[in-house]
Amino acid sequence: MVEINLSFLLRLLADGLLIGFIYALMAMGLTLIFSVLRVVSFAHGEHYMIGGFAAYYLLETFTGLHPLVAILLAGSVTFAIGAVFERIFLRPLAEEKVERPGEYAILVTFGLGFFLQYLTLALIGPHPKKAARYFDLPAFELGPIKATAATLKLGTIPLSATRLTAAVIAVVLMLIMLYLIHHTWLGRGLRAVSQDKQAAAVVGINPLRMSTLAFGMGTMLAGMSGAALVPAFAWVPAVGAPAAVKSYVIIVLGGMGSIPGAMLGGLIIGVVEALGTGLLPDPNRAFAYRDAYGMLIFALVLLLRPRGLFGRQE
Amino acid sequence: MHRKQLLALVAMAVFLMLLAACAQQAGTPQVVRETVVVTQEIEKVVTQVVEVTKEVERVVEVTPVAGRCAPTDPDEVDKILIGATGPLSAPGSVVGGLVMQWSLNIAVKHINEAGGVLGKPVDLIFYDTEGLPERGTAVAERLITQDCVVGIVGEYHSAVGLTMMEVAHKYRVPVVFAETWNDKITGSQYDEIFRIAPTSSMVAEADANYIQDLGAEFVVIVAENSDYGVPASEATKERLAQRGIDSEIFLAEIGTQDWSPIIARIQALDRTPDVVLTLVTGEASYNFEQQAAEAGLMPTEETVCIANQVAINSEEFWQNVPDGNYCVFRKVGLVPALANDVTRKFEAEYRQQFNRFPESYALEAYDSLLIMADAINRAGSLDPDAIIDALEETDMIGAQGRYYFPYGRKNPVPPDEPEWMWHQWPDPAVLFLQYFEKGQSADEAAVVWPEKYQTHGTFLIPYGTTP
Amino acid sequence: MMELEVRDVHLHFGGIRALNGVSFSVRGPELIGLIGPNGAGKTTLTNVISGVYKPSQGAVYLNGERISGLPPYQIARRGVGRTFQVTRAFRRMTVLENMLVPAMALHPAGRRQEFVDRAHEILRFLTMDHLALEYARSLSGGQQKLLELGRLLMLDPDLIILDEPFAGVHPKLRETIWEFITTVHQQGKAFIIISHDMETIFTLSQRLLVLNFGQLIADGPPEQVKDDPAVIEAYLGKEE
Amino acid sequence: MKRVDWRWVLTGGALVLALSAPLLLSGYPYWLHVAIVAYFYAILASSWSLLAGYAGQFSFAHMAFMAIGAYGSGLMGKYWGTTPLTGIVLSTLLAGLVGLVIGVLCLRLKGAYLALFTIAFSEVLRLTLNAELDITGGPNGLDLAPLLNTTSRVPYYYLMLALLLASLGFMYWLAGSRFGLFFRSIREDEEAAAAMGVHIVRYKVAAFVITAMIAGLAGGVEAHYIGLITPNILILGQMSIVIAMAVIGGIESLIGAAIGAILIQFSLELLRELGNWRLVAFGLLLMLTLRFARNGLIYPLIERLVLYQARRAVIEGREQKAKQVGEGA
Repeated sequence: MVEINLSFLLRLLADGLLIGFIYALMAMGLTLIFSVLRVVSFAHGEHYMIGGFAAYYLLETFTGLHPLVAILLAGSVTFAIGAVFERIFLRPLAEEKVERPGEYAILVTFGLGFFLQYLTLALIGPHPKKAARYFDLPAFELGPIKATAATLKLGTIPLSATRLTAAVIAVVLMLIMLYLIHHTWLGRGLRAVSQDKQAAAVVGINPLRMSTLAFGMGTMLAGMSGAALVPAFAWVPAVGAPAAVKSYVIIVLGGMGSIPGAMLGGLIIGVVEALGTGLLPDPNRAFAYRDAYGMLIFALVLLLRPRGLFGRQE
Repeated sequence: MHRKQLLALVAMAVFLMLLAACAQQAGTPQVVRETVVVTQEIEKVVTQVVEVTKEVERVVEVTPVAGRCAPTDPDEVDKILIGATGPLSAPGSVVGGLVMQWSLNIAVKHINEAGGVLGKPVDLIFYDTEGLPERGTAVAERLITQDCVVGIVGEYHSAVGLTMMEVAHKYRVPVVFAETWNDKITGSQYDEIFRIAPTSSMVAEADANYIQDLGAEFVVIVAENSDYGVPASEATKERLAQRGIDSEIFLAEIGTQDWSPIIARIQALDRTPDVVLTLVTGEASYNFEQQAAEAGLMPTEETVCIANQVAINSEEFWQNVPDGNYCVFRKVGLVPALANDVTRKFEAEYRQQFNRFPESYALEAYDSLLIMADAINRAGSLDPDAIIDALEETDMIGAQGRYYFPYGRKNPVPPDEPEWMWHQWPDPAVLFLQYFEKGQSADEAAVVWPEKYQTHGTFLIPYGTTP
Repeated sequence: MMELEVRDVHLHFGGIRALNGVSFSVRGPELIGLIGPNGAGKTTLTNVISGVYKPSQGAVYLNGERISGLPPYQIARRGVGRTFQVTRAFRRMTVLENMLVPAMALHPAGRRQEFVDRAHEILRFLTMDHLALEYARSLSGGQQKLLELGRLLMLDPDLIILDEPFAGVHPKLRETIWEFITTVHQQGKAFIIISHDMETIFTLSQRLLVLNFGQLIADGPPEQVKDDPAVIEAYLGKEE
Repeated sequence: MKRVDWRWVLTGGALVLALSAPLLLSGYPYWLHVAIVAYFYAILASSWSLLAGYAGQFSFAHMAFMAIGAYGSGLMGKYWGTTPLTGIVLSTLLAGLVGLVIGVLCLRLKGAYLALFTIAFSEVLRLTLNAELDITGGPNGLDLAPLLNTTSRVPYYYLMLALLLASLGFMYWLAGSRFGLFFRSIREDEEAAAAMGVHIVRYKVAAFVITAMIAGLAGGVEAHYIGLITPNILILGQMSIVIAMAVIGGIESLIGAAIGAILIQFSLELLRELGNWRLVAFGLLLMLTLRFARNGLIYPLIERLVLYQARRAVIEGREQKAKQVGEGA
């Protein structure tokens, strides 16, 4: 039987936070897309998946390529995919030429996800791939803190190097995004369009270009989180689906279109899952229901406070 | 939240509780009994309608006459059609299906190079079963009644095999199952059903024996909640108990990525497991093993890592589980030492084509077709009974060794043997191999069980040592 | 005879006081104009009467029955019909279907054929009978406005609230709408018409309500309201 | 001159074909099976198009209702020893009840929110069916007794066909009745519909309950026909296939969705050899249809052949037909 003591709780907490940062990065892309296009992309998981594979194959083909470069390149790949898709399939939305835009967007992005997943499966097959660890930790021992190449051990709490890396990358990218959005012309443009298209157009911002950019950046973030995680998880074409579902939960929890919301939501979901899985008495059920914990929170949020923690009143 | 919504939620909860309660004390509630009365009337009508349609069918003869369309006389055909199935798309295990398809194609190549069957080329029709039982029914139906195959081989998922077997039984078409472990499959004792894969019981037995030989006292079994993981974990737990070894099962959703919470749980148990047994397939197993290694759960001095059998793909394994050195893994099939010409021929071809180490189910798939072809040859006819007789008398060397089916129609399963021994190859070799050098290939790995095949004279190369 | 009474209605969104103690009553087939500068709360008041918003304080009574707090469809069935600032025809339904909705909602037991005939009658009156089977989205903006009016008639309300019926319509159509209002009014229906178009509203309506900052600052016949200092102030600002 | 009325020619032809299929496919029980499954999907697709296309509720929980019908009947049979028919009847009601709850919970959710909520619902259901092994049989699936005591497919074929026609008939009647009218008015503009006296809540929920019951019924029958049901039927991929069928057929046309489903089911079967490539093509087709043919690929044909003609007839002033179009279209 599991005896619940502080170190165990701390460990669950640490695990939750670590994975939470990674969730948050993905959700951030989704929420960015929503804030500008008012669209939930149901292909988000597939961009994440493709980002991972892109990074993997880049590192395979160009040995000695720096991981961070690979991540950036992977990001630009998914950016391209996203931008092109937006241009072809979501443009009528931005131009407000579609009846019931919400539903159209759901279905068409859904179709994209379906298409991309099976395309990857058909092209590269089902065998799991995984990139080598990006950065080895320097081995050292400092009282309770121990580090090997793979793991950083804080007392009884082991933290995986690959995840630490991914989490750090996630935090950095999120900070960059926040800077972009709050301190550059691009960010101003995006925010303007997300608040009021017409007004933005009047002050000389091209809403169409902004939509393309926003969608591209959203998919880019998904791709980059995939690229950041490909050393942490065995990568297969179906890898995206669960991750995507997580980010839906997160953006609803944090409030659709709210970037701080996405970050906080990610952390909350990460922790809730860890605690739920860690603390539910029956070990079998505890783990089998893992994805359900997020779902339940999600359902409750939708019912009790549809605009989430930070969402603005629609 | 609206009052309506609250009410709805409450209503729902109450209803579910009622349902649960009724389910518990399997008594029939009033409402059901009433409906029964009504529906019984309707049912009478329905059955009559069915009778009528049957009558109509008899008149117009729409019912397929015995459905099975394969001719019995080999001279009527210019090639021998054999059906095969396996999962090629989700929710099935695509890896498994793909590998089996590859191996079966190699088998076809080899058979035809050797002059085919009854002097005619063999042609294989492979269908995707998606790991869905209902697809199993449909696909078997299609193979038998449309494509007119004389026999069926392969399949990976037990849940699918269980439905296919009924169809094959209905149309009397022989099947040699390659990688379906569920006891019930040969346990059905159908004339048509043969199996060369080990049954879950056999594998569980082997696992338990090895773990006993390791002298373990407490075992943690990590399993996926699938048609493979659940029965396997329970069978193993039971057998461990018989040997006085405690064990705890942790079930996880199939395809799980992040295992950290469950690993935390295992490490928070009041005793450290001597062995962690991984009954998780595909990429999920790699995720678990690597994350367990990073968390210092296994492999360690205290805890033996028994990885899933997919670890035999050394390249893939080291890529996905870089810190998995000293992990033991099960191999169903031959020790390199016992490899025969057939094995070498197949392995050579397989590696050269796909540059992977052939998994157990690769060899099984390959052999399943060889066995079917051999039986048809000996039967000298395509008549199902003749083929089934021939199969029962099988005695041939395949990639996994000598095949034979001790119990069947002529020689029924004795009471002291489990009924799944019917048409079951009794000695698929279940071995345990261990990596002891990072990046080493599966054939360099040490054989640690059973004792007679040990390459390093030990049940376990201790963590961190080199033999 | 229809009697609507708005009794001391307040409506607050968070801190904003959209309506601040509005009271007035409509007795019988009056033709009332509701005016006031932007953001005075005209549309909000409409929404309170038609049940979209529930007043934070005060109440609305229809023929003595308290209707504030009832869901919109209940209020509509009790005989209060309204249009919206922007035309909201059911775009992907035919004109005929648009007309049938209120009728069938109102009389669950009624015979479809009667409604169809009635709809055609009304459409003829609106001179758009030939469009009966076109999809609403294929109509011009003006025609959609007319369709909304027609839909209202199918609901057969005692009180009709029109939100900016003359906003951005060309003179020809404006006449049609004008004629519509007067004719329907003569048939004994009460109107509350929101409009920015002073000239029209002063000539059209028999009684004017003037809202400013959520308060009713004037209520009376146009000529009297015209030179009410409060009103002038509201529109032209205070002169020192 | 009297022009041929294609409507009757078409429906007549289709009916004759459907009814004689067992004869044409005699000796091809496999294709008969495919046809049965195709009808099953046709029921799902068309009922989903009633919910999504007519009432504008983009629910992803349709397969969940189907599964409730199937599992409900299976479990009742397992624990209460009910006969399949009893089970199906009861579990159809159960599906309706759950539909009621979901409908009420979804009252205030629109667009993406509704989609996400319903996805969450069916995912949780799938996880539960998987996890509660000892009750549901978990991933091994649940065995169900056969509905009819016959080894032949023919009776099942006619049963499923009857079910399809019945539900189509019922849904068309519904679409022509005040229900259909209000469904669409709600889809178009809830607020305006309310202002026209439409009881939004009632009709929204009604849409959920009715379609849930149809899905549940189909699920029950299908499960008893196959004889086994697994939680895998609930994976998002399965739902997306139903949606794609409806979209490609014509999301706002019941018959369009049904025909789309049948055609797609058959083509997916014929192209099975292509493995995953057929799904790639399928996904692409879905996207292109959405982008360039919002009314789907099948419905426009029907419209050209049938409705257009009817419209002309009406414009020539045949009041009678006016109603059929007013209802049917």
